[in-house]
Amino acid sequence: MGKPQKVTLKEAAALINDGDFLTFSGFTIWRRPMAFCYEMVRQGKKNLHLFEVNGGTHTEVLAGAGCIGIWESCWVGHELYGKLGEALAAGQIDGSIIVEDYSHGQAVARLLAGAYGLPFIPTALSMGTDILNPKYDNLKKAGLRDGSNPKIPLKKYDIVHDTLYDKGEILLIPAANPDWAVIYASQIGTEGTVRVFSQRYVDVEAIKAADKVIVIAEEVVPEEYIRQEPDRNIAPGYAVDYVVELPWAAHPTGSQFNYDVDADFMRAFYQASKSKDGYKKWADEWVYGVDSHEAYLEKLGVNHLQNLRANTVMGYSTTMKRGTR
Amino acid sequence: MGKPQKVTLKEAAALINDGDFLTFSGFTIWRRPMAFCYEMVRQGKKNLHLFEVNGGTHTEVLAGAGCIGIWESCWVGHELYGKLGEALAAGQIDGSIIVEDYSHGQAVARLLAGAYGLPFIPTALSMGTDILNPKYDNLKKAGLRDGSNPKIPLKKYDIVHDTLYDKGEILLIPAANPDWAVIYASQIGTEGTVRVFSQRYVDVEAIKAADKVIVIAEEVVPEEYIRQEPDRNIAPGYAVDYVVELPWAAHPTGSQFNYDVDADFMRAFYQASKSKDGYKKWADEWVYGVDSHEAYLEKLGVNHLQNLRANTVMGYSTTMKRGTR
Amino acid sequence: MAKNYATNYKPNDLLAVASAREVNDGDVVFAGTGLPMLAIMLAQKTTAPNSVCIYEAGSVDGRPVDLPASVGDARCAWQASVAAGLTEAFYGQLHSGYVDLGFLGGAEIDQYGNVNTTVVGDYSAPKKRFTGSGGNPDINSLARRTVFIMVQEKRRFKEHVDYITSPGWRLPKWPSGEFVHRKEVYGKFFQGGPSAVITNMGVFRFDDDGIMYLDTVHPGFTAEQVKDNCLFDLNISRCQGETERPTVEEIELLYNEVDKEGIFLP
Amino acid sequence: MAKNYATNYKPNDLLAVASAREVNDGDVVFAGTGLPMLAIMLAQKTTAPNSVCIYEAGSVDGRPVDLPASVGDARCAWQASVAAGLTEAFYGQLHSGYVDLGFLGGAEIDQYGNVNTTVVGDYSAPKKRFTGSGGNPDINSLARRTVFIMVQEKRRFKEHVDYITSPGWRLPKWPSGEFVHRKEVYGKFFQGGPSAVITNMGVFRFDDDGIMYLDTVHPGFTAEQVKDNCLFDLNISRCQGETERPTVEEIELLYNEVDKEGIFLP
Repeated sequence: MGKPQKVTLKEAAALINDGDFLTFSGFTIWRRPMAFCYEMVRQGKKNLHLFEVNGGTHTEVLAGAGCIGIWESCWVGHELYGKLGEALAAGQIDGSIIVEDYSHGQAVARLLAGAYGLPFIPTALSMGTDILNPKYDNLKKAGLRDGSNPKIPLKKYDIVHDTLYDKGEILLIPAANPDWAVIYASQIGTEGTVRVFSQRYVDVEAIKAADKVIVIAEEVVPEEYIRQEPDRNIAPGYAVDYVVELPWAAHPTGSQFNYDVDADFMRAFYQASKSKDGYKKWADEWVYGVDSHEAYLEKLGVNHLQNLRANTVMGYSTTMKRGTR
Repeated sequence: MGKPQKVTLKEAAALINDGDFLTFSGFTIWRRPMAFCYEMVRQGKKNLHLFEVNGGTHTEVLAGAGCIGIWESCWVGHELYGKLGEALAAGQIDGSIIVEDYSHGQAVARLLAGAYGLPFIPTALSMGTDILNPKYDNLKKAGLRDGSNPKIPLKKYDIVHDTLYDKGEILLIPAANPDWAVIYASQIGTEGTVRVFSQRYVDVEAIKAADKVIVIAEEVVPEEYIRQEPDRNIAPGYAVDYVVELPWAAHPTGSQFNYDVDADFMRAFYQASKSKDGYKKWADEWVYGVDSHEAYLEKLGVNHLQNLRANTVMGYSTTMKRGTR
Repeated sequence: MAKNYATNYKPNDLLAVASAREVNDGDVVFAGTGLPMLAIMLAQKTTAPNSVCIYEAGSVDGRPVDLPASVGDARCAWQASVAAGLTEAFYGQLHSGYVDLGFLGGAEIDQYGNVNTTVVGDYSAPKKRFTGSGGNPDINSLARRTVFIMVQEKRRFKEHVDYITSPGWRLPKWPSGEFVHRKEVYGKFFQGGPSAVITNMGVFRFDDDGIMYLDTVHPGFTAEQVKDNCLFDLNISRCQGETERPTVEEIELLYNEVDKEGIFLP
Repeated sequence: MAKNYATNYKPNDLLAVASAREVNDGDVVFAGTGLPMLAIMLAQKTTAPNSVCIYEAGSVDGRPVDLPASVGDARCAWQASVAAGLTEAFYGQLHSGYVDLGFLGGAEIDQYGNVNTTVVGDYSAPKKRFTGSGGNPDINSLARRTVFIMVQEKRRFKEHVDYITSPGWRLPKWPSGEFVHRKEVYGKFFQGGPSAVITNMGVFRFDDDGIMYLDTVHPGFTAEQVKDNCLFDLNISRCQGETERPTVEEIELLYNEVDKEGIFLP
């Protein structure tokens, strides 16, 4: 154990091998490590196995580029700014992506069990649904539940009878322990203590569950500062392996108290994601067409970004126009 | 659900019936609802069933007065200021208290499962110890694992084979869901949002696990204030049933950022707790001999309490003499 | 005082208002993005001032002054009682038993209240993929009551949904897949289930056998029209008449306070 | 530079110093109140500046400027990286697999490193009750190495402890109670186990069969004297000689920085 190593975005993305098992920070369209996902696309990663408590815009960027082999999750979309996960859906339909569906609460159980070093966690959430239909166990159908991949559980879930209080049947949900957690965070101390603002989502659990952790931080701050309120931090430095300091790294997703979701950018991406051609054109402009995060920001422009900047008291943009009024 | 009801200390303690199942906030000699325990002693509660992730000075006050029937926990003592839980030990030895031993981590699992509405949580902690020796299951020996008391699990624990990852045997630890959680907290909002400072111990879990919650708060603060940093709060108002506002209510235990542990008072209590006569004499002076919390504080005196007052930056007393130098 | 009913309102306005009326004062409500959010926020400003809202990203009893665009939004946590994460929302609140009411949406529903938000067609060779379950089935598992807010279209109200994403009143019990009553699946974890479905045409409830029936029909529609917009044989015999219209005050609150920027109600 | 060894020190000073030397730089250490706390804090000021300490009340990598009197003390959380609770300490850190080294105490120990902190005599009719397990067996379950700091008395070093509170190298496997190697009890959860016992007379380690032997003897004692202070037949054949003495610098750090108020070292 020790302090995390400072690396560049390109170096960080280069750590990921084709076929690696990943999870990400954030929630749908909030605090996603977008810059890192763009870089993985540029580096041409293939056959990634994702476990996501929920998916979002970053998932779609990876799916459109053909980076994803297996996606275990419960949801993908862009919230108000794009109803569906079109690229992921296309991958499921054409068979290029193996989708394993859980419910949101079951997916939380998977990561929580992984975080706590437990092989499973019980839950009564989403019993009696087709999520549990044995015919729909896609990893099993693909022959991947034979124990040869230690990251894929032998069963999608188990059902046991409660012997402690005789409460009847309950599910056991297997842990998820990805090779990598790629976390976008607002602040990291000089010795690696991590802080996010407002809701914590499942970032705490993702960091603990993964074998290795990369933090893409909006800013690096003095360690003494971040330790003055230790109840607000989500992980110590020894839980982090690599750090990239990169402002606006979550764009177009939002980051509480940093910047808001870029609705227009996201809507445009969603439209593009509806076809392979659309995606390619979009990626040629915004991913392949910019060779660094700095070039991407320059292309977005100062005034565009300033409009997204969070009000420091409210935690979100109070200047951008959101609706029709 | 709704906002908690404001009551007096006497009214709050009167809610507890003989035989009720209780748990408390705090950790060994920190943030214990001492004033409430004194009042339970004055009201002559009997046969209380306690689940405690760990015990402390409050446990000993109750044990010495003969209030405890069953104690499920892992540890009791006064840390540096009194090595053992003498009154509890005497009760176990003379058979007046049924003691059920768990490990600390197993006790956490019990409360965590209770908090999450799960019948059990798995753990690999403390396997292969005599805590699991079937001969030493004291509730079973007392015939109390027959299902007639829904608060007592049918088994002390279970052992299952992990079918999800084939990791071998693991324990299942039953939930604990006490009738009451009695929580000492530093702050409560006018609508019941609860805050503690520094370590949270298992206070979050205790509030969720219990059917009813009484909060003894050092101070009531404006709800708008406590909601300005919601990531620092441990429970919403609808999770709290009754509130007592009572400064110094944790004395002689400490409360971070309020006051430190009263070491001299605790040492004197520990000495007294070594015999029934000693306890009686002590209780005659400090419990039965004062008819209110205010009288108890007056008896302690201003300068004695001022010396315990926490430095507002450090969170503990920087004026009291602690060692020999 | 007689209520001052609005004469001019849009279908979504009535949906939001009718949904808000499902909230009892003091309810702990677990809501999703969009109309569910409008419904709970309107209820808090009208008949249920002591109700509180949990969002699955981890905010508990937030008091947004600006309408959140999603449940992960910073706006959800403004003046919240607790801001934590998903483990808190799903296990510390929902599985713990605090939630009285869940507000949910769906793409397809069947007569037992089973909802599909996953695929169209055979799951193993789908024609179309939706977003997936999200927290819908979880909230619907352990909230004491759930209300679904949906668009009424014939193809969405089916005898059997293509995929049971969210559990209604009659369900497959795995591993056998035998259809049984929800109580048999949830055993001692049973807390309740779907209590209402609110569409742009009417309000539906469930009888003791867990079968959907029409409770009230929205102004401008007939019970028969609603029945014609279901693929299953909808019971309209218990229809009590017309759904109560939105009041002028409710519409004003919706447009001037709840969604003052015109995000969900343009 | 030659080390400047102290000529005047107390038994507890050597205990603290010898224990501190068990910490590898970068170790994540889970420690209890008292000597374990002194040991990790001294190590951080000497040979293991990058080691960090977790206390079971929920502080992670605290940097106390005043010595905590217990692990629940506000002093533990000063300049901590994370301040949370017991679920974080036991599950988020320990069970999660972060902990390299546990520092523990005990009332009785046997030749396999099984430790008793619960009762004297038959558990069902005890002569004396100790504090109970606390986190001792948990830390000892899943830390990669554990070091016990104990008082050497003949009655405390037993062939079999009266009650196995904390798991050593040979253990009962329940429900049968058959004694097996620790690896068989912990299966794939096995991470390690007791690596040293440090008393006021010597430093003990465990051989491949999980049996305790004397590694070094403290200055002023002989291996035979240590053996005479055990009820079991202690293997002294592997004794490497004398335990390294405390240096003047270490003693000064202990008295002037770690425990400057004289709480554990009066």
